[in-house]
Amino acid sequence: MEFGLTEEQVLLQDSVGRYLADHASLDRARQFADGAEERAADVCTALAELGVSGLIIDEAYGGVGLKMLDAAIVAEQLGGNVTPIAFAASAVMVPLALQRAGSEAQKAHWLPLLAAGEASAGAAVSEAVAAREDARISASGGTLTGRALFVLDHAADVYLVADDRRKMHLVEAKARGLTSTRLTSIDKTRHIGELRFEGVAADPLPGSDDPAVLADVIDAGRIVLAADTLGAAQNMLDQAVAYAGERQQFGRVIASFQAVKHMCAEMAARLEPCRAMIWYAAHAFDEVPEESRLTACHTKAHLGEVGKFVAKTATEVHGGMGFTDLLGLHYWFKRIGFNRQMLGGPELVREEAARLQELI
Amino acid sequence: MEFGLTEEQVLLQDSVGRYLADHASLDRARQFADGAEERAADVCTALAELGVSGLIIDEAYGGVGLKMLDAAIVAEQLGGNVTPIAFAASAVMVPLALQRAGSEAQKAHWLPLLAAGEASAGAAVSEAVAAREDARISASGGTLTGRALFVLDHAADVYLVADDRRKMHLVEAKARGLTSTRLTSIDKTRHIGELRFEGVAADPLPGSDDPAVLADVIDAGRIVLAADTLGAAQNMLDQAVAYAGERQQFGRVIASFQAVKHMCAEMAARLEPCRAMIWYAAHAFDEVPEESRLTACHTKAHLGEVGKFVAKTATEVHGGMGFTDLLGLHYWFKRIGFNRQMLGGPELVREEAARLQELI
Amino acid sequence: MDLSYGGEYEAFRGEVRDFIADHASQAPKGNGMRSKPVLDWQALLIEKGYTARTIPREYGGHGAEPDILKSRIIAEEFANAQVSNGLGGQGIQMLVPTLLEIGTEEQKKRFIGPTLRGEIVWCQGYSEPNAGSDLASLTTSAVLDGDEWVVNGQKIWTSTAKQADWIFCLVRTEPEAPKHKGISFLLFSMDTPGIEVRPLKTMTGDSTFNEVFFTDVRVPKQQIVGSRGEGWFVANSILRHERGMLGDPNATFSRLNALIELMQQETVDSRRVIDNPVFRDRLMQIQGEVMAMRFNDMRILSAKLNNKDASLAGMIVKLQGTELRHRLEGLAIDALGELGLLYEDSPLLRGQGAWQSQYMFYLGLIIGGGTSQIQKNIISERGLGMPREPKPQQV
Amino acid sequence: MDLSYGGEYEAFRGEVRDFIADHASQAPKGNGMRSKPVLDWQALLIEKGYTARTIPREYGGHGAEPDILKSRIIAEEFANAQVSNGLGGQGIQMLVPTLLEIGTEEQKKRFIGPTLRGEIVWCQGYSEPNAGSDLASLTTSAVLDGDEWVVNGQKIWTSTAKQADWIFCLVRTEPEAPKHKGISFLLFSMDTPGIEVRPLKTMTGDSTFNEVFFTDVRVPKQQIVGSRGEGWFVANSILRHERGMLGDPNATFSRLNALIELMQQETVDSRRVIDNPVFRDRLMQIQGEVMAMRFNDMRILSAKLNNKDASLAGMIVKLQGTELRHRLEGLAIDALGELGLLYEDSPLLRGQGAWQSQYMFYLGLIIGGGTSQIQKNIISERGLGMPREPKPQQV
Repeated sequence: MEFGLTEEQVLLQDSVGRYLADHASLDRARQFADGAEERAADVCTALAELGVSGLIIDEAYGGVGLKMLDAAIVAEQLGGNVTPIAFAASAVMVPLALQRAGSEAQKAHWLPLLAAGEASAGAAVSEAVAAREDARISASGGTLTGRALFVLDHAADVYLVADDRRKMHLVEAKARGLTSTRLTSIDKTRHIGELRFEGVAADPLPGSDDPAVLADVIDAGRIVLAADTLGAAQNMLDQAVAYAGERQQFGRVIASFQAVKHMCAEMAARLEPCRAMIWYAAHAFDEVPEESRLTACHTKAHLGEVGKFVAKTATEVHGGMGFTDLLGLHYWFKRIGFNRQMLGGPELVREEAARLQELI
Repeated sequence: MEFGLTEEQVLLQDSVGRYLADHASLDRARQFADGAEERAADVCTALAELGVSGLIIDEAYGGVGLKMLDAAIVAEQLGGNVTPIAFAASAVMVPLALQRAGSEAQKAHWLPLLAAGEASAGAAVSEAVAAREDARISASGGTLTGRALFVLDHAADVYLVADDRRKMHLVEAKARGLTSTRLTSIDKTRHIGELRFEGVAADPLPGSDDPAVLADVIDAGRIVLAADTLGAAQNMLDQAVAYAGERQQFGRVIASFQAVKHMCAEMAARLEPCRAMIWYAAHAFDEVPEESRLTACHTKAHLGEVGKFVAKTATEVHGGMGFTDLLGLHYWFKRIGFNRQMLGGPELVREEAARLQELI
Repeated sequence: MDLSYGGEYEAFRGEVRDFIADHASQAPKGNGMRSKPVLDWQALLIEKGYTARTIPREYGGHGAEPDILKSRIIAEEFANAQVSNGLGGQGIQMLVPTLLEIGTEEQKKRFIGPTLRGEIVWCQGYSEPNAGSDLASLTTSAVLDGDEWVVNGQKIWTSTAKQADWIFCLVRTEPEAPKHKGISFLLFSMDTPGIEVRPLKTMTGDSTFNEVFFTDVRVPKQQIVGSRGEGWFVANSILRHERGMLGDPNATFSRLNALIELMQQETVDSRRVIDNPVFRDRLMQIQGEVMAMRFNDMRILSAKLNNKDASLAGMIVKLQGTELRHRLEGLAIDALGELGLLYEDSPLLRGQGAWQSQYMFYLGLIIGGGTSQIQKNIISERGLGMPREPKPQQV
Repeated sequence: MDLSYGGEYEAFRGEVRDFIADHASQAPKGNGMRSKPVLDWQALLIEKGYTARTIPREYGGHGAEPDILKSRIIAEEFANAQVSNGLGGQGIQMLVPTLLEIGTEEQKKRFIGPTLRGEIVWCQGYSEPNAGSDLASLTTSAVLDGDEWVVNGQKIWTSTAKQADWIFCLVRTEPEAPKHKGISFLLFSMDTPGIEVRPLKTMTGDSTFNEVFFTDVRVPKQQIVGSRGEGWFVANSILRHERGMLGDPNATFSRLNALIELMQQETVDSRRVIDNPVFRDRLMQIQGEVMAMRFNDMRILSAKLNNKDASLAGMIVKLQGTELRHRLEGLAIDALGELGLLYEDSPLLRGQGAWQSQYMFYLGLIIGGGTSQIQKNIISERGLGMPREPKPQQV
């Protein structure tokens, strides 16, 4: 028995973490955000070389062939470094959908491009999470019509689009009749957007007649967003402890005040079990199907709540400096806020958890 | 403008408070609880002499003719001293019902007895708050049949009983066909119970065809229970501050530890606005009808939440001693718990608040 | 309990309403400074006694007797009508009362009138990067050199520094004295050579605040308020006043109503958000707390009026009010789902993005103006009489 | 990630199951001590290695090699089958490991066997009325008089003091030494003259605990464990072990399932409580937290097994686990409405009143075994490396 990471996983964690610390620190995220860049090409290329973009793609298609726990480990690093890169949809949800439900032609075309970091993919699935009355996609005669909101990893080359019967399609960004609009969010390190379809030719995923595939894709996205929050919140806590150890007020470091110590202790106490939860949820996704969906829901909701608490509390520990742009602490704050709401906020996801257990 | 108590009200507060401190302290409550006494006759008599039992009864019927704010002031004192006396139903809800909806004969018979403390009254209205499937009272041909649960100020001489059409009746404890059972609760300072009616002759309140009267009676009870919580929670906070100022650990009084100070500060910060809220809710009950019901709901719910927080936190400040029976702190803890649940817990009452505003 | 303001006051309320009805069209919109409509409106309000009401006429005010209820009525009526009730800012709210209390006659004559009329705009130089909660440890120095103070150091959290003509500033003049007794309160022009203002961007993305750097800034000796070394006491009495204003329950009440409207309008899965019982329950919890804070506010007003003690009720307002407001804005974000993430100029943005920006801004206010930790120290020590933390042993 | 225990262990699990299936009928019900079925069952479990597993045979144990997974499997299987896994109590859980580590050979021989077999029942004398969080300031004294210690003072929170044959007790033997260095660890019979036990009633109404008073209690000199003045270090290593057991997520998981059942059964206003979305959402929140704590527990087990560091994961269990359990019991009370108030032998009582008694008992556990405040000190200092509070200046 080993509840934890393998040596290979620790290596993956370290190699991604080291690259990000050295080459994609806060300054790079800031530059991306301020310039409203579409794509941090340098970061994408380097991470592709480390295997990040092809992480869960089969080796046959140029990927590394790893699993959800590996994706969660990487997501944690990305969240911890507020890395400006498309990952949840581009490297996890869309490859997963293709591998589970794509035709051989779809896989052969897109997976190698995604694995190599030569193309990126977005996920337009929010209607399946929570429908907005003016956003609905209908499929008819090989084309899509309607509107998709809150597309994850927007500004992509290809989109995975779920229609109103929970069937999935691929649509290229350059397709005729497709209009794409950026939706600026608080989190400037990842893009979301809106897609409008006017009879756009779409390529359906043949295996997606089974609605469980879309549910799996959403579960995977939720685990990855939750893992991103784990990394971001851990980083905020670490920053808070470090800052409190340096900042002097009233003639002593503020880390020696019981109030500050207890704020940090509460953060640690709530955050530490989240690490085991992420590990288990990711592991269950691949290995314990009967627990997978419920665990994914609870993990998404619980990390949303703990993340919110840590984001606020760590900012408070930093005092006024936490509120400024100088330290950039708010990049983590906003990243956690983004992860909380995307693919379903805590209340919504908990309702799903209750439904899964037939408590509703 | 004067948002606060009049000189007369301060006098009332002081005289009741002084009597309770001198003659009905914790020891008396303990004795009552341990002996499972039906009635603390000494306390009842003395408080009747101070006008407590006839507080809101018209002078014409032997009462003092005061209003809900005065009742709230007294309730606060009773909660603060965990006084073992029937008040919410006996001195407020039932006299109010009689005065608003009773016949002249009913008033002339019962009000002077209640005012003098020679009779006590219970309220069987929980079905109108939240119905339990096996508890329902139906009226037919001048008799009542069915079952009432959670009767407030049980072990009374007369009961106010609301039937399933929200009409109210008086039933004497000694009526034929009435069975009465004590329901032991965590709070041993006040009695609740169950009544079973098998064709019991009842005396309907003629004015209670208007269902607003029952709603007013419940509002009044809620304000009084909330005021009781205010007094109990304030007392717990005061005890916590005093205890922390005496208790030494690690070579200093624990009141000098920031963690303990902040626990007390949080209690004070949440509790202090509750005082103004109680005053306003009680005042609005008599004087601002358009705000009365919503304010009563929110006051009941909010005091329930703040009370729960203070009860837990003040116990924690006391350390192990708070958990023992030695200091008797748990009498206040349980009193607050009782007030929270009776006549509707916070969630239920907030739902009513939403309904009142047509948000449901 | 008497919640009426009484006949005299209701008559006064009528006058105010009439004035507003007659003159609202002249009132400036927005927060501009120094424009002619703004200055004219300010002059009219002073004349009528609707601003600078109790400041003596000789210093440019209206010269009325203090009357808390009349002040409250004026505030209420202008707020209800959404008409500007005159210029605010730290000069008018903080410096003028200070000068009235301890300024020299010459300082009063020179500064109060122009400040009230909007001719001099002030900024405040208190906080420093290393003196936040522990303000008394500030290190910006002022050394007397002939007839001038020479100021060096840095301030932070200075709002309106870009617009201000003058600054009132805490500086250390007695480096040998105990830290609370070495501080003085100086006034000087922002045009003095050696001052650099750098905008300070915050997490909201705005730059409401600035950093201000002083390099050999020379200030005439007599531009000190109070005596040398008294600056801490001068500043502190007013700080308390400022803290009372943070977390105003009436502003929160307006936001609550906007939130209720929002939750009735937005739909998710074809259901109005307000019809989601979990969000509705959170809304009702917040409504109850807002109600409690509004009644608490009435109690404080009444206590002031009737010289009763409600000091604890006042002490908790900043702590409770800012946390409550932060939670309220946070509920809106949650209730909006993914829509709640949108910001700045995004399409589909709700409420101009204010739910997010206020959520963050109120986190800033939980920290600023005395952090929640400092507030709890104050409540426990001054409100509950608990002992101060023992001083640490020197290591 | 490998959650299987592996073939060897699954075989072992099979053995345990078989044993239980074959012998469960002999297992005693309830918590009785000293009855023949209890002692026989204990003897059988020791023989099979299902209790006292790793304690050497020469001291009365089973003498197996330590194996965390086997211990876990035994615990799991006996718990699942709801069959007694042998005697517990502070003698077996706390004293025996202490004696094994630092007892003299004679002490080991004399006490361990009878304790394991249930022939000697122990109680623990640590806390005092004025030494709770600050246990090291205890004042119960033991003065050497010839060949005997003379013990005077008072202990509190002593469970099973009425039933116990012996006590292991911390006493101050070196009044001149620094407070942590003046304490010794004594063993003595509860029959010794001068001991009075008074039941200590708690808020739950039960008297699980006692106060124990010592008046000139004479204890043979050699009944000390470790050296004079070493008692603090003897006791402290075991205390940490005890704290880890409070807040066990598996017990909370069972309670959660009972709560789900309760909420499906109870109705208010003709609606099942589980159909109230506000209560259901609170239930789901708690379920998520229980899940996180269970996974955390698996991580701790695995870390022990593989010699990895998960010390922070372990350090937070008591704080989080007791608070979570308290909130869980509190939800049941709220969900029951007025029914949730009923207690003791009341008609209509749900769950034998356990929702209320556990709600209170877990508040006691939040306080006991190191209050939440002390836990947070430990987490911040040992877990996060933050500095200790500076010592106060002597006044």
